[in-house]
Amino acid sequence: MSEERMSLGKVIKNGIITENPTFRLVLGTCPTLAVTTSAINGLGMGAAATFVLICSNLVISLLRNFIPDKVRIPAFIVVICTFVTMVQLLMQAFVPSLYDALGIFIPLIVVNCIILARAEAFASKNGPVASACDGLGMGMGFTIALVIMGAIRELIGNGSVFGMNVLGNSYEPMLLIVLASGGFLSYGLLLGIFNLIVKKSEEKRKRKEAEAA
Amino acid sequence: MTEQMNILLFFVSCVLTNNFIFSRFLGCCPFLGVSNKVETSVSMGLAVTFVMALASLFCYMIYNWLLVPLGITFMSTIAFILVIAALVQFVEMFLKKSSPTLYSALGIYLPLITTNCAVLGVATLNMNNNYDLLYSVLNGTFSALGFTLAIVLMAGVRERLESSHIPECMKGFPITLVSAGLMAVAFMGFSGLV
Amino acid sequence: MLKKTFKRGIHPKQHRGSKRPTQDAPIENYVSDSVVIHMAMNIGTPATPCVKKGDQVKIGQVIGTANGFMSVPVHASISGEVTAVEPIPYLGEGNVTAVTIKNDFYDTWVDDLKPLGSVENVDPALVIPAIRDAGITGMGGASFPTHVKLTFKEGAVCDTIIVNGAECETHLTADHRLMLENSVRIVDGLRAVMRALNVEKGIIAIEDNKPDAIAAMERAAFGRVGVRVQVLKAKYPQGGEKQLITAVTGRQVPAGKLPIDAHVVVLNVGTCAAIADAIIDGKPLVSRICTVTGCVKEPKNLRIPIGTIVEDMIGACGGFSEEPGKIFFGGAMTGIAIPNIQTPTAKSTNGVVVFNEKDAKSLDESACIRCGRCVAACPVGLNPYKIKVAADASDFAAAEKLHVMDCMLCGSCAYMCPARRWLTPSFRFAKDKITAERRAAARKAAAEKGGNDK
Amino acid sequence: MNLRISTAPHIHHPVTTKRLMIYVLLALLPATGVGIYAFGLPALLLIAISCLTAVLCELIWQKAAKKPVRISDCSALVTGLILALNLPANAPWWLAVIGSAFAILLVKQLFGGLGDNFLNPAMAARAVLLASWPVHMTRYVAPTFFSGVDAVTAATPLSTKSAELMDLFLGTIPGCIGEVSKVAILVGLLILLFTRTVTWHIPFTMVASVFVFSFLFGLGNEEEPLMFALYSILSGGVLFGAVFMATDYVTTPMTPVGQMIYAAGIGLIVAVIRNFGAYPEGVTYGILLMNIATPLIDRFLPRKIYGYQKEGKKA
Repeated sequence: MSEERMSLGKVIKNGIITENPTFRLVLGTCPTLAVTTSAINGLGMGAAATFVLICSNLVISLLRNFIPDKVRIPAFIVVICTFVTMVQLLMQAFVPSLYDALGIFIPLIVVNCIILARAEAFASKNGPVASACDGLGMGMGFTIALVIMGAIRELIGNGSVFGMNVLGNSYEPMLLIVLASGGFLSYGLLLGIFNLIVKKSEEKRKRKEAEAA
Repeated sequence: MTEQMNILLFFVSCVLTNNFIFSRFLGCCPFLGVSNKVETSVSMGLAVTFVMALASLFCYMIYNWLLVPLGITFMSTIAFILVIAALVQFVEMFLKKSSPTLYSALGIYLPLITTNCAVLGVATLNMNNNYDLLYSVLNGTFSALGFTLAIVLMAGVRERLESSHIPECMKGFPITLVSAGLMAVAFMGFSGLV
Repeated sequence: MLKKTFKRGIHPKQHRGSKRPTQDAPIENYVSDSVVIHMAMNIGTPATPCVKKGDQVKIGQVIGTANGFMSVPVHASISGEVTAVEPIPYLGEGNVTAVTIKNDFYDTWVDDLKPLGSVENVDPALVIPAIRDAGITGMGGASFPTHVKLTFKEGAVCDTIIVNGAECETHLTADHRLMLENSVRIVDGLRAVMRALNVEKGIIAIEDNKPDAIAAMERAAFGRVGVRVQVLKAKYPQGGEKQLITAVTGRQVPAGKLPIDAHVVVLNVGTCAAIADAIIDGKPLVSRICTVTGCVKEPKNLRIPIGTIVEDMIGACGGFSEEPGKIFFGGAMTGIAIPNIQTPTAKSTNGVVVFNEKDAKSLDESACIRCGRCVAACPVGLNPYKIKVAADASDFAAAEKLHVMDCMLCGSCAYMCPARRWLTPSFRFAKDKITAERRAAARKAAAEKGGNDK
Repeated sequence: MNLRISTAPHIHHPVTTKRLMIYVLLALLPATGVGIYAFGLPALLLIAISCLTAVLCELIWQKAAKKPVRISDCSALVTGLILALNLPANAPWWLAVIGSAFAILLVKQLFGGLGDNFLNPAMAARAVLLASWPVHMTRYVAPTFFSGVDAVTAATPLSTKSAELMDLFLGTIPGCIGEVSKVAILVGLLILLFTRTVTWHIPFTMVASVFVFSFLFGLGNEEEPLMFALYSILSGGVLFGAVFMATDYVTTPMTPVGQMIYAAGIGLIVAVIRNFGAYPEGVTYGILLMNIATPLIDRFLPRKIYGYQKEGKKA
């Protein structure tokens, strides 16, 4: 995967669609399940993770030639941890309500496998610009997935999206969806639907190719 | 009587009512990843229990006896993750030397535990809830037992699902997540026990 | 008397009805125009034919010689001319050589029959060779050479001989009628074996659904040394060797071992009668009793020369009463379906059952609903539903771990299954596969060992 | 002549999956009848809607997934009916629709259809409804037909207690549609036992277990622990659950011993939830939780296999 051949746009697109961390790679499941009770929470979590991803990818890429291979993982963790602590302090100061809502899952961004996985798989092998773009793409993919899930769960479980009442007052929300079990259920179903769409589109493409040939 | 009773209630709370997986979403990655066979899930559960008990202990000590006096509690996340990483390394080395059988059973899971958010999660929870030393360790142990219960039950269910005629697009993670969701519904029955 | 039985098992509903047409029908002798006698009558090596086309043979004449220890000779069952010696396809076992004899209806026996006298006076050392020379194999269906069964390895102890009169299979009444009409001969055969093996206990086991047979056998056993009748509760598969041993003695045959490891030998009632014939009259095994039932006009118990073809037997019973859909040898639980009515009978054919189209309809498998009926039925104590899952996935190693090799293919689980899963066929397939793999592995090991020796 | 070749056995027990389901429906009939009698038209409508949705969902799924359509095996009908009988009579119609659809689509068909679901569909759906719309699911009405009887009951404390038990037994108390009359449920149990659809193991062990644990928990807290235990097994959904829901083949252990462990577990959980938990009733959760444990029970319960026992003893 050389820098020159892979255009930056493609790197970003890769993170959002082809290798969507939530729906394709199924990484970082804990925050996905825990914070998507509303669209705004999903957005907040996604933004925080994106920030950490971009920064840690950038720094790790810059440092990639200085870090000895043996202590690579602990070094990555320290870098990630630094940015997580920064995010934590920033959010505590500027968006305390969101900070409270996300709670323990902000510090837990450290052990979110997406970030370490990108550091290991991409940033440690590519240049700073590409790495930052990868972080942006992955972060956006993660954020979009969280917002979609958050919106769906909020809609069904609360009748609203981004806090705005959508379904009217006569709608009796399905509380379960915003509870713990609803997280698992909606994630599983969304994954299944995503797989189904991918499979169908691949079948279509193959059929088209077959027709063309 | 009351102290024992409190500990019993605390146990019920950690294992059943506030199960790490089914109500707190901590440790989902290994829960989803290492739950296809009952044997491996038991090993994973034991390894996590071991590490979480020790991590609770050490993180408590680091936080209360080092970070708090120095006034650098904002460093807690970094401190905890380093403690956990070191701990896992030590446990691995120690097991390798002292008990090869246990090591061969748990060995491959130990490195995974570093990034298990349940471990960092329990340390952070202990800190946030201001548990004392005893309750920190108990919280670590009992929560890990709850995790073990969840992962072993899940493994049993998944072994059964292997022979089921699940639609193609639902195989793997999706059906596991749906199963976990339904199991979480069942675990809601325990709410309000404590 | 205390009625004994084994654990689990089933009560096929047909237990009550299927035997009714023939259970009161006395044995009739029937001789057909010709017979086809194939050489693979016993488990083990087939016999080698020793007659050729055009030869004149008499009843009891050896037409196939035994091939080693695991083999018994085959005798002509009628007198007449040999019209063919050729391979025929037989019940999915590939081709086997068969001798066709055209009946001259003189019913002449060979001249050199050697009766050994009364079973109580015969020299015990002569009994087992006589059994071998008479070509006797297990008549209950397994066709295991009887002399092999009675020859133990060094150090084996036998303290009980059980005569299997359970006849737990559906439809069949051949053993039942034999016990009624030939009870003394059965006891004679048992006594001969008891004396040959120096065993003091002989038990005739009969299910309680045949009270007349129990009475007849008790009369016949009266005053005979060491012989008694044991009544069993009717249940399937009580006639299975291992189940019978457990029911009668309470012992279990260790897995993968033979009944002798539980110090028991089990003989079918028909086998006992054949042994008595061989000792007292010197006659080899040339005929047997066979129940012909199902969709035939007059269901009967026929005494037939071995090798009689099915078509003739159906004719003797007045022909089909309905368009046949399936015909099988043996009872409905374990019977082997035959491809056409030209199929000849063998020494082990204890019944020919004709099913109409409706009963023969093959059943669609539906999903397992995990009702547990198979588990409750399995006399071995297996988990049939689990084995089925493994077998369906072609995971034979897993099936082996679930003890599929201990399955005896009695069909109880498949009988009970409300989803009509093909349990027994899958298990049969898995067992065959595993046996083949084991053989291949053994051959490979032997070859390597041979290579190393050189 | 065309002879079929097939392997043994050539005969089968007349009971098929479909017939078993019909036996269950038959056994549910008395409870359904009493429910409709007691609660009137709303109950009838709810039952009809629930059954119809269940069957329709099964049909639609099987058509959409291009699977053989097997609605004639009646299993969806059983699920729909059991779910309806577990609803309060005045529950809104859409509750039955969502519940039935959830049970059939998500709990049953998503896992592969009949036999592949690891949770009892009706129970899982009920738990989901209870978590989502707790108000609708716990607002019980008193049976309209029997309301006159209540007024006549005598007043002395002891007779009130016994009258309460009698009310519970006959079904003159508020509750879900199907679980009010214990007499009807016991008739259903007799039908199930008589047709050998179920064995005694699960229903009896479960009721006994609830009785024993309620008695034990009642020892310290209740004046009359025995009365309390008796009250426990007659109130709520214990009997209905023990007879119709805990006995669902698909989600219960295969061996009698396993079934008894399973049923005893349900009893314990029911008693714990009722006495210490937030929910007044624990039957649904007890059954679901033991459903989850079923694969482990089946897996770890040793089987005595013929020919191995003696060796084991020696070793």
